[in-house]
Amino acid sequence: MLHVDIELQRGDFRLQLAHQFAAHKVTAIFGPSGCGKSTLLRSIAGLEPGLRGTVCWQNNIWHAQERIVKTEQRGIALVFQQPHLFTTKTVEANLRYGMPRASVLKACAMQFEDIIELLSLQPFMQRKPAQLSGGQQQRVAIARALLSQPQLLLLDEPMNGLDQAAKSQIMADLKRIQQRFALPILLVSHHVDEVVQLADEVVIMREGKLLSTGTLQQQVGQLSLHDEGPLSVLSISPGDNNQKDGLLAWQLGQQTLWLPTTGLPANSDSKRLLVWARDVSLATGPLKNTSLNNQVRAQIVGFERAQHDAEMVVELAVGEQQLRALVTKASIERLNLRAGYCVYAAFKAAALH
Amino acid sequence: MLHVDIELQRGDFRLQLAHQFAAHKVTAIFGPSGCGKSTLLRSIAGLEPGLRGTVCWQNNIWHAQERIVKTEQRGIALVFQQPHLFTTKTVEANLRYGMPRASVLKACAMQFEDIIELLSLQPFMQRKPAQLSGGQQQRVAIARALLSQPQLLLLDEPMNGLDQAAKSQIMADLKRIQQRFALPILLVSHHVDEVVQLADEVVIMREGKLLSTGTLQQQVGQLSLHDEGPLSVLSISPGDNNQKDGLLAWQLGQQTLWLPTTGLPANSDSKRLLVWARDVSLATGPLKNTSLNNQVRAQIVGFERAQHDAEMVVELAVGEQQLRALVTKASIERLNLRAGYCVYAAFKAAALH
Amino acid sequence: MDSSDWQAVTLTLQLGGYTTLILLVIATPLAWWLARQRSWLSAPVQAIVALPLVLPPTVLGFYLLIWLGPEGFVGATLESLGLQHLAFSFEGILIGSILYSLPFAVQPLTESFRQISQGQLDVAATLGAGWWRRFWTIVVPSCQGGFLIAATLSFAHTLGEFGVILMLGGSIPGETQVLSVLIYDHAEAMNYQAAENLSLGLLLFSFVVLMAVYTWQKRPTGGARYVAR
Amino acid sequence: MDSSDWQAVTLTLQLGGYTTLILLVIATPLAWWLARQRSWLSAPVQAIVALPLVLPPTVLGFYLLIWLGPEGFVGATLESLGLQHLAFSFEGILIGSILYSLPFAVQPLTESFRQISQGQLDVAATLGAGWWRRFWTIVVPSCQGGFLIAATLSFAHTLGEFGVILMLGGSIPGETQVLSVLIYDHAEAMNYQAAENLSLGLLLFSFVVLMAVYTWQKRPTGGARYVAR
Amino acid sequence: AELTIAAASSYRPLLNHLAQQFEQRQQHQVRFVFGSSGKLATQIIRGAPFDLIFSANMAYLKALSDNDLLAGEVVTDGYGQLVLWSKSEAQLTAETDLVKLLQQQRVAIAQPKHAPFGQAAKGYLEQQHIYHQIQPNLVYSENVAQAVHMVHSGAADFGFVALSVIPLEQQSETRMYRIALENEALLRQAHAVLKSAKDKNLANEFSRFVQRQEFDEVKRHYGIEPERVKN
Ligand SMILES: Nc1ncnc2c1ncn2[C@@H]1O[C@H](COP(=O)(O)OP(=O)(O)OP(=O)(O)O)[C@@H](O)[C@H]1O
Ligand SMILES: Nc1ncnc2c1ncn2[C@@H]1O[C@H](COP(=O)(O)OP(=O)(O)OP(=O)(O)O)[C@@H](O)[C@H]1O
Ligand code: MOO
Ligand SMILES: [Mg+2]
Ligand SMILES: [Mg+2]
Repeated sequence: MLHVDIELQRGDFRLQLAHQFAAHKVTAIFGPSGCGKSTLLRSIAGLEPGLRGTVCWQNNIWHAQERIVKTEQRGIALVFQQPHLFTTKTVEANLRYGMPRASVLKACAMQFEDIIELLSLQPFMQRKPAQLSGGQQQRVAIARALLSQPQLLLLDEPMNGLDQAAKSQIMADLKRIQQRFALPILLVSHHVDEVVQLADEVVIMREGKLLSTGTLQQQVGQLSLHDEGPLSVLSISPGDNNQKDGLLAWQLGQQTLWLPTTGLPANSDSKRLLVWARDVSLATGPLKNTSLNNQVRAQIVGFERAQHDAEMVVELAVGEQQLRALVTKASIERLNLRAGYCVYAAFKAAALH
Repeated sequence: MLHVDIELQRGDFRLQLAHQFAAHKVTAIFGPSGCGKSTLLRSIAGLEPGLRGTVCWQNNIWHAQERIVKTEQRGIALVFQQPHLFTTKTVEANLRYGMPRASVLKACAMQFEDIIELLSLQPFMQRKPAQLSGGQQQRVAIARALLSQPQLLLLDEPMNGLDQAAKSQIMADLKRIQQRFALPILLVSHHVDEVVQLADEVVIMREGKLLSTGTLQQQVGQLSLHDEGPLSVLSISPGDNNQKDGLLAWQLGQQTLWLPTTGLPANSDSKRLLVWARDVSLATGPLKNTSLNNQVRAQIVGFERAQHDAEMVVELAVGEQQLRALVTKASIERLNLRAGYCVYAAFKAAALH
Repeated sequence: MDSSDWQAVTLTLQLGGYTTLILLVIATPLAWWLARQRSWLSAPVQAIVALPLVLPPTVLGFYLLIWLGPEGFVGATLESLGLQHLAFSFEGILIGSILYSLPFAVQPLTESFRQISQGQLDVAATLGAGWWRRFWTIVVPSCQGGFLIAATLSFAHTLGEFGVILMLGGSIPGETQVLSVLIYDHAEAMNYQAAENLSLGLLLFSFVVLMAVYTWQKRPTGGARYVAR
Repeated sequence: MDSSDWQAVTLTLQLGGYTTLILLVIATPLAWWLARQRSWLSAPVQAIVALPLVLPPTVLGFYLLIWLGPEGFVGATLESLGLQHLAFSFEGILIGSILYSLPFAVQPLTESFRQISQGQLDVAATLGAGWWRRFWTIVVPSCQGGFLIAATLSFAHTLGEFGVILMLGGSIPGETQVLSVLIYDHAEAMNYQAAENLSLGLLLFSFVVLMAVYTWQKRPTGGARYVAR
Repeated sequence: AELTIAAASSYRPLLNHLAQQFEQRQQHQVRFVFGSSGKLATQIIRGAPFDLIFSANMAYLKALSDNDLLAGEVVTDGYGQLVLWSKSEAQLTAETDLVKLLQQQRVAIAQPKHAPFGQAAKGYLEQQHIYHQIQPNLVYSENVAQAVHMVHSGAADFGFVALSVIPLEQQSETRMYRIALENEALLRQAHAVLKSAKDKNLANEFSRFVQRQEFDEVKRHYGIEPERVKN
């Protein structure tokens, strides 16, 4: 549990926020460029001189008026916005820099070989950072942070400069590692997909202040304000474990969804389903003869303005949960959709986490 | 017209490619981390010592055995993977560094105030780079490059570290500027959405070599190999300019699509419609009572394996054009979809450019 | 202070100023070459530049006197060209000072040039800046500290040095008699008061100059501290 | 070379070695403070460090002689503690050399420390490296060049300097008569051949040492050239 | 035992010779610290561990005596010989017109402010009323030894130097002109035993040793005239 109540002035810019970050979870920090995300992470790491207020980590005071624990004693790792590799050292020396002694390492969360493998660093071990491409440097920075076996991991736009394949791979493994060791992570990211895939909690910042905080589900509306458009996150639980044609049955309240199986550990936990509103279509009755095989009954709760004037966001209730659909006003008229009516919502899930 | 036929050795890595880049167009350079994208841009810029081969720009030899034109005389601008701002200068001095003399500037493509405005740099003009956030630095780097009024713009992952809103805004304006002045751009990006939005041509690289090249439409299949899944790009032309409820009619071959109006200049050129295969659903007949109002008649051409075993990519012909749909095998069985059959494909467009 | 003292002061300032100026002009390209070219020659050149330091100044002065004098290689050549040889002349002590302070200018500059951000230089080139403009706008401001050290060390060392100058210059009032020689003469003559007065003046003046230079340098250059974000 | 020459050689190497070593130890924290703290004291301290340079060495030696001698502040204090005063002793000329070469160690190090990547230091701290570890693993390798310049300039300057040493040490064979003083003495005695032999030996030795140091430094540190990508 | 002797540079050749004799006969070590008289005096005042001082300048000996640092009498060894030394053959005589000779030439002289031979030379030129004509040609050195270097290097054409510091093999009469001074006392060469001497007996012994009659010829040989020279 990380408790932060800080204030910091840099020229005109003022960071001022109080928040209790959840232990053992991934908290995404989201906000426009220049709103103070990096400064927040650096403050937590103890790298911002002139910080006022308190930072507490699991009953240890890290920063208070009378007492400041040094960065190196906080047991954290921070992946900075730039890789900042040690230029005079080889990649291997960079990676080993933060690693505990071998005797301690045995029992550690992240094993050297696994991390090298995960980030595909094998071919570069003896190179100097200057001989790596941008993405390769970024991967070394991530690996270096993980290998220091932090109690708390701070990631500042860690996936910048990575290609999509590497990114997916790393995010999946990061999630796996995070869950296995209940590692608390603060993740700064501009990409909703990264946030959705990794985060449990979301903190949204604006101009150095907290705008809102909450679980991913609660915050989905806020994330929607960003350009990729409105979206919803549905909680689903494993069904009766019927597998058919490579599809797995999941329960969304009373209704059943068939989703492609995933590599995610098939434990009995419920999962999150990310659905972009633009991917949801509405029909007044169940559609036949279509490949849309996930159609759920839903009730129209209300309407919201969408970014484009010709469209509306339709708010739907599916059991207890909220689903958003982006449809044109023309369709609303044509289908005569009104609050309270029941409709069939068809969608393809964008991502299952 | 940029003609490149080069060879460069760096340790084990060998860049070796020959290609003729289209003049007046945006060419995206796409490929996994470490495949040599940055090295290619740097070679074109004349920043890689030891380069062999030829680089020609509109009948001027920039690099050949007997003759090397200096970087500063090539009239290019390169946005590097890191902002590399001039640390001792203010933001304003950074921006003005590459600008032509005021007298010349009048007639120039990019006006100082416009670019400041576009990248929202007004508040930072008198700051030093060290006092900017990562995203702000990146924006300064982009502005600085644009203001040098290049004949050829080389962008190396320029949108890294930018938030979604800024990114969309900048990309749209970049596209506008590009089209107005027929500015040739080489764009390195890991993001399919950036490529699709900006690029006319796509060059795909693998381990220092060309994997394939072609127009965006031709290359869409290749881009698909990346994680975000298969997609298609449809060319559409303006319809009879009927506007209804904020929707605009477009011709896709013989058929009509209704799409939300956009801020794009409504000239008579045809536009590109980006459709992710996972957003396309197929039905054996036209669907009624649904908000899916763009349903086009299409003929099944063939099937392709998809990333997930439970799914297939269905290749469709819509008039002359190709459309891809990602559906489950179960649906294919249920609907009895076979090559040659006619179906109705319903989709929401992801983006219109 | 009498008029010969004032003459010495002027001469000293001239010598210090010219030496520093010429050293910067010579040392800059040399340091650039040393910093940026990986030639097998770099190490020997760097070593040779530092060599004049290891000789006792009067001995160095003696050898210079021989070479620059009428019978020496340099002096004889000059005379055969109808010019003056360089012993006992301002030009001569200038050459001596330059040679003797060369490493103090070359070494800090070399190191400074090594630290330059190649990224910024590359960007500047793509923005159309040619070599000269890159040098003045990127290299000079980034290496401000290196230039300053080179200049202040050279200047201070030239003010204080007298062994080479005394031998090579012959301490001719108004021509080669610099302040350090004058102070030395006073001290040697057990004229402690005069020596002390001049020394104090020299110290005070140097302190003011150095203070000014270092204070000016302290102007924040952007707070390296925060680039890390 | 006779035995007194050898004595001088040993003494010189000792003096040069100790001076360089002690200078690095003193200059490092001082330079760190100067580079990283923005105090109003920095400029005056930096100026004061450079001041010994502007005095003629013998005059500086004269003042040191007064302070370190039996009647001087330092010497008298030492004697009142039952110790020896420092004039005409090895310890004395060591102090003189240190003081006189201080700016050559402090200034390049200060500049070197200013150039350190704060980003790398911050990363190292987050990886659990305390001050010492950061210093040895990040600062020292990045400032290798600065340390090298500091060391070579100090060493070379100590080898060649003799004004301070002559005055303060009295050129006593085996105790304070270093090589530069000996060479000076030989030259003074018009023993040109001996002076030349010793000079050549000193030059050769210094050249070899400096060459070795600079060659070692030349080992590629990663080719700053390519960081730009 | 060991003697540490501080001596002016003009004493160097003579003392080296005498010390050799002394060492052979007495089995004692003698080591020298040569320097300018002023520097040596300063060092002695500040506690330099010297046993004897040989000085070419009485003023410094007086300063030492005023500071109560001398253990005994000041002993005169003789008188230095000022010569005008040329870098090439010159056939100098008393009739030579110095002004004409030194025209357009560089003339090295030890700094008159503190070096006795320099003082003597300056005095001589003034007394001949040619100082003003010659002054622009003068270049100054730290001491007579350096003045010799300047001539030796070829950079200076002439030098007013002490006979004692000219290398014996170059003391050809064709290259030098002995200058007869009005007041030889100016170049009085003298020594004294210091209070700081560790072994006063030994120091006194050396003092007596150099006063022996048998060394008069040696002194003269090395450029120090034990007797007043009568012209
Ligand atoms: N010395 C300074 N003077 C004035 N403003 C400063 C200074 N240092 C930082 N700032 C401002 O502080 C704000 C927060 O910076 P920070 O790096 O935390 O932003 P961020 O949220 O990480 O942005 P990005 O997403 O672009 O990385 C920025 O608006 C920046 O301009
Ligand atoms: N000196 C060197 N020795 C060996 N390999 C090198 C050297 N310099 C660069 N490389 C390799 O060259 C390849 C191309 O690098 P480049 O920076 O062009 O990649 P990129 O395509 O831009 O990657 P990214 O998307 O990660 O920025 C990389 O695999 C890199 O490891
Ligand atoms: O006693 Mo000297 O050698 O004229 O300075
Ligand atoms: Mg940031
Ligand atoms: Mg790259």
